[in-house]
Amino acid sequence: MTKVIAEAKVIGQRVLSRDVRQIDFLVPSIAKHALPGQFVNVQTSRHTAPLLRRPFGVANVDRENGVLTIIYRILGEGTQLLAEACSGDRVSIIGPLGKGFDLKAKKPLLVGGGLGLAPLVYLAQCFCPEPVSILMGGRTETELFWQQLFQDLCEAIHVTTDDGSLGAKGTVMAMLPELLQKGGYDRVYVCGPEPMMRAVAAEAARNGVPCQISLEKYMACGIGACLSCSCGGVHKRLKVCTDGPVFWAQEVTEW
Amino acid sequence: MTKVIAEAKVIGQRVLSRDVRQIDFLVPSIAKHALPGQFVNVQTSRHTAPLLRRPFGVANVDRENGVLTIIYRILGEGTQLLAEACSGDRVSIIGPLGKGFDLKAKKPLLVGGGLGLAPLVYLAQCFCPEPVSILMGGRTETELFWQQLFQDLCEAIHVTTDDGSLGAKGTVMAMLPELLQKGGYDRVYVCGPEPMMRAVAAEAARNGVPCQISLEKYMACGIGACLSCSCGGVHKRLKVCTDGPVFWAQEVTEW
Amino acid sequence: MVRVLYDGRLAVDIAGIKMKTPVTTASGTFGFGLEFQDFLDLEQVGAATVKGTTLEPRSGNKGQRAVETPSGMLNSVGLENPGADYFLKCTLPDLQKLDVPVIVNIAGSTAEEYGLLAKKLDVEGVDAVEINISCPNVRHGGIAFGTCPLSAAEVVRAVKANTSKPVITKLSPNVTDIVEMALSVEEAGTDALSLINTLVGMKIDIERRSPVLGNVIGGLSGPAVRPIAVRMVYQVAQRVKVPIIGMGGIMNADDAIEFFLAGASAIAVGTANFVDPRLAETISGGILKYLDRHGYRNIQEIIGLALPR
Amino acid sequence: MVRVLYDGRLAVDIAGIKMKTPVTTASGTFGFGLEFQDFLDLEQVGAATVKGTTLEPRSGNKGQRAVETPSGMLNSVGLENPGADYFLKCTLPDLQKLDVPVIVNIAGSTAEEYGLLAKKLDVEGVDAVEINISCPNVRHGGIAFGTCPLSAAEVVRAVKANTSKPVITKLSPNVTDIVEMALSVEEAGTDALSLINTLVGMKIDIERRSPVLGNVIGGLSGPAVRPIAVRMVYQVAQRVKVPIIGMGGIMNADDAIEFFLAGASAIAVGTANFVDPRLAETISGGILKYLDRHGYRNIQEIIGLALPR
Ligand SMILES: Cc1cc2nc3c(=O)[nH]c(=O)nc-3n(C[C@H](O)[C@H](O)[C@H](O)COP(=O)(O)OP(=O)(O)OC[C@H]3O[C@@H](n4cnc5c(N)ncnc54)[C@H](O)[C@@H]3O)c2cc1C
Ligand SMILES: Cc1cc2nc3c(=O)[nH]c(=O)nc-3n(C[C@H](O)[C@H](O)[C@H](O)COP(=O)(O)OP(=O)(O)OC[C@H]3O[C@@H](n4cnc5c(N)ncnc54)[C@H](O)[C@@H]3O)c2cc1C
Ligand SMILES: Cc1cc2nc3c(=O)[nH]c(=O)nc-3n(C[C@H](O)[C@H](O)[C@H](O)COP(=O)(O)O)c2cc1C
Ligand SMILES: Cc1cc2nc3c(=O)[nH]c(=O)nc-3n(C[C@H](O)[C@H](O)[C@H](O)COP(=O)(O)O)c2cc1C
Ligand code: FES
Ligand code: FES
Repeated sequence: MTKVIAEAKVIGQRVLSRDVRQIDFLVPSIAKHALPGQFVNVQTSRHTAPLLRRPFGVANVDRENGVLTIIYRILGEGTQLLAEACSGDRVSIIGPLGKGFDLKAKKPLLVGGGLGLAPLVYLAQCFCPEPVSILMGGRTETELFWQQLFQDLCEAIHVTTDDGSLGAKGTVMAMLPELLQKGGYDRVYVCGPEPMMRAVAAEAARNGVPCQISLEKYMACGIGACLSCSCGGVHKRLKVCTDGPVFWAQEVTEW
Repeated sequence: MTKVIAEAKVIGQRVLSRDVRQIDFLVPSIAKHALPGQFVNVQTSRHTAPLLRRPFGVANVDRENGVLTIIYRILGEGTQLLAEACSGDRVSIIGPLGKGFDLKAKKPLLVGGGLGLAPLVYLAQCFCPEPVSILMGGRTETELFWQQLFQDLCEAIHVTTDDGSLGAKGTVMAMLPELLQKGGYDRVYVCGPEPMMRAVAAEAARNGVPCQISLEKYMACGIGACLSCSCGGVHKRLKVCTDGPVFWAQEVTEW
Repeated sequence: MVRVLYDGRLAVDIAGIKMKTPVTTASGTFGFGLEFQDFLDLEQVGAATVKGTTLEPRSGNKGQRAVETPSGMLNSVGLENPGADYFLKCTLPDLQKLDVPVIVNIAGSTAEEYGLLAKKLDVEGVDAVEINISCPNVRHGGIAFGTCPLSAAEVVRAVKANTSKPVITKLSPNVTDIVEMALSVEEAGTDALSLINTLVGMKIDIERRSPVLGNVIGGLSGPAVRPIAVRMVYQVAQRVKVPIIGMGGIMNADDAIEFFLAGASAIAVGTANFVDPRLAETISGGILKYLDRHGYRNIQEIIGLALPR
Repeated sequence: MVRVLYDGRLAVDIAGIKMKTPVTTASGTFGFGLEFQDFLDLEQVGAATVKGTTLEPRSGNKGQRAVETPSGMLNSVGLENPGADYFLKCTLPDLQKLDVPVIVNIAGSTAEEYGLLAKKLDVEGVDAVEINISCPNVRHGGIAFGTCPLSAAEVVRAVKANTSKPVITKLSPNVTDIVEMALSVEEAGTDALSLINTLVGMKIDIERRSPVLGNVIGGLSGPAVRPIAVRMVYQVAQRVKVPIIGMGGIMNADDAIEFFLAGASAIAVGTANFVDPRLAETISGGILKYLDRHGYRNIQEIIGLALPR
């Protein structure tokens, strides 16, 4: 799958919550190849500050129309600039990057939290019409929009919030053991904060269910050249940007 | 005259030629005090690159409506960003800065070239309805728009171009001696490239006509704090940003 | 403009200089302070460090003196200033009317000259002197005092011997070992350190095929150098006992806090004054908000927090 | 993608390394070159300088290894690499298939180690070695070789004695006197110089109140440092006879030209590879345009044009 650098055209920007946005790019050369779990590296400024590209998981793809979607939280300068992009603006994007999720599950359970849910949207989409379940963890009910995004893609949506304002109270771990015991899942895919991924991977292992995790490391190049993102693997050092970001949980020895 | 820092609102942007633009800011706190020859210091980016503000002469002011106009050439990053500003955008401006032109002329001759013509628009405006003449030098006829800008403000417009494509052929010096001898002017105001200002000031001196020049030096602060812009004066070192940019020609000994 | 009520939470004492807030101004970027009065209340600044003063008036360098670079700028003003006598006669009286400590940045080309200057400035109204040692040492073939621990110490001793005021030594970052420099001037008796001064850089105009600055080389400042400045403060703070005034690319309260965490007891705003002339005043409010958000009672509690324990 | 026909106008010979264009890549920012093949034609690059190689495999530093700073970035990869044997067995064969000179950047912790490494790499397919002397010298308490003229020279001699290839020495900018360093390694026999390596910097996370990088300090690169790099090339070019490969913040052809005018005979693209992975190829076209616009016949004609005559 060749990586390309392309001038994408912004064709739409949606406000999903106070600080979360969805942006749609017209960029057929990347959209036609991008797989769930892969990411793109986006240039947010033509000036020297911000300097580096910003990586974002592919949140959806419309191959036919050449559209690639990302969902992002406004955190700092780069994402702020992205939020100011208007329809018609050109943005330089490199992609598709990295290795995506294994798609050979029969009954997958998706687990995610925060912006880790973004790549799971595309993953869920790819499993359709297979029955997909998702378990979402959040801090409060404010990020309801995720439910809407997964609504038509999943047969079951389980929600936990730290304060119990929506779904079960607690982290995803409040529901996961029961789901894994009773659900008959043959794969767990988790993307979210590191502690969540560790806990989920451990629980999946206890239940003998193969688990894939999607790591997030600070990246300078995104194409395997700088070694900013490396982590320890069973057989060798791994680069999150090219060997991942998706790994089998047991592949990675040191995050 | 207090200097202020204000969030100006862009209310219009006009394309005057391929690389020259006019931008109108709604910024009453500065517009109400700005005098011809003064300048403003404009922040072109909220990021660290470009870092410094960019200085521009006040090209016009509509006091009543609080509008301040600048005319600028797109040269580098800062002016490129300015050219991308849309109506409604907010831009931080410091002004009015520096000392403007002496306005006590009865029969003034304005001489300018390139973007040096920008502050002369406002100067001509302030003399109205006194009869003002202008002598404009240019490289080719491409910058015709200046004539339109001065049309209603001047009783006589003299033009020279290097290639003779418009008006007399040559620099402004091709016409200036005759104008000064026959025109009965009691003041010359010149703003343009340094060689032009030197030649004009010398010719004015020969004819015994007091002459004001408007210097352009690289400025870091614009408010007299950094000494980036200093030049030699008869009695003491001068700062172009606070003692100028307008000086009597004989005040400055070393540009 | 928001006036901050400091209520003592930001107060610091830098070697006897009592500041309401640890936010000061960097020499050469704040004129004599008075230039900023349209934009801020000078009394809300911790101290006004005025521009580099020499014994005799200097007209500075010829040609272009400043140019922007990526997230920074180069300057080669060349210490233009009206001389110490003029400063004492014409500027100091105006500054004295204000309730703000005045720090005078001094420069010379021999240790004796620094000493004479210090003596001349040992007057009421001057609250401290800051030694700019990044000047060429004429005695030693133009090598800057600031890059040799021994000659730097010599300057410090000459100044200490000639003043009753607190002495701050401002270190040049253009050295292999900043800690060695700091230890040397501490040993020589400096009461505080300022770091960093500018890094030597240059820019070439590719159309004219020659250096942009009349002086060829200039001093690099601004956010571009901040990582270097923070590193130097962090290294020096672990080794010296005297307080550090940190500077280099501070553009906002967050940047300032980085320096406090690295071990600075006060900070100075430099190049950023050109971008936002109110900053030296408004940044204090941002620091207070940070203290509040993290539950710190005062600025002292965060100084050096990022240092190894 | 625009393919540039070089027709010899950009050709340079750097100490025997024949390059079609003076545009090379900076070690550590270009992987082994092969990573960039989706974006550019490696044969259109002057030379591929591959990442820092050590005798034994190294796993590098723990924790966060990179972070952006104003117009720059800090990295503390810590020389992660699979070791020289792996390089020779698995990577070099692929590189050899291409018509591009390969420069191997080497690092060690004793002069002998550099020598052993140079000997091991003295094989067909390796066109030159570039000595990274910015590594801690374990013998001398961790002081970097790169900041001491004598130990740097010792490393150069050890390498020269063990290889038949041209030797490039890459200087660290973290020194008081870059000219002294350059003269010392020239004297020791280096065939060319690369400058500059990264400046030591750090960043503190003010929310976590600790250094961002796992290694605390890191190397600053990118456009922020360009003024320092240009200055160093300009100073060194006036004093040495060996050719200089200039680097530090080059983002486009104009930046590259600044280095040629300052006296560099070739340049390297570093951090900019991350922003535009095609740059190391496309920048040559921009240089040709400049030559045309100013009527120069070839790149040689502009080397050092901004130096004092
Ligand atoms: C493979 C991958 C996929 C990602 N997918 C998404 C996604 O789908 N949606 C989303 O909102 N975010 C995603 N992120 C995180 C996203 O890259 C950062 O939020 C973004 O770069 C912040 O940029 P900024 O300029 O706004 O913030 P900054 O001010 O630069 O930094 C804010 C925070 O973001 C982190 N960050 C900044 N730059 C990078 C970088 N280049 N690599 C990694 N972390 C960085 C910083 O460490 C810091 O904590 C992903 C990161 C990686 C590595
Ligand atoms: C008092 C004064 C009034 C001016 N009035 C006008 C005007 O009315 N219209 C107009 O088009 N231009 C005017 N200029 C020039 C204008 O400031 C520059 O064209 C502008 O700053 C270029 O910015 P940039 O980022 O586009 O270009 P850059 O890439 O920064 O530089 C392009 C060129 O502009 C010069 N320049 C850049 N920054 C400054 C600065 N801060 N001060 C002085 N020169 C600079 C540089 O030396 C360079 O040659 C004036 C300059 C001064 C000092
Ligand atoms: C225009 C200018 C003039 C300066 N003049 C002096 C000076 O006279 N004496 C001095 O010690 N430092 C001088 N400096 C250095 C600053 O005080 C400060 O140390 C440096 O700029 C780093 O801080 P900054 O990045 O916030 O600007 C000057 C800096 C600038 C930009
Ligand atoms: C991520 C990264 C890794 C680097 N690794 C090495 C290295 O292994 N050996 C070396 O000599 N220089 C290394 N460098 C320094 C670069 O080769 C170059 O000298 C420096 O980055 C300045 O150029 P730039 O500003 O264009 O990046 C590295 C730089 C970066 C950014
Ligand atoms: S981000 Fe550069 S190797 Fe992964
Ligand atoms: S621009 Fe700073 S003093 Fe004039």
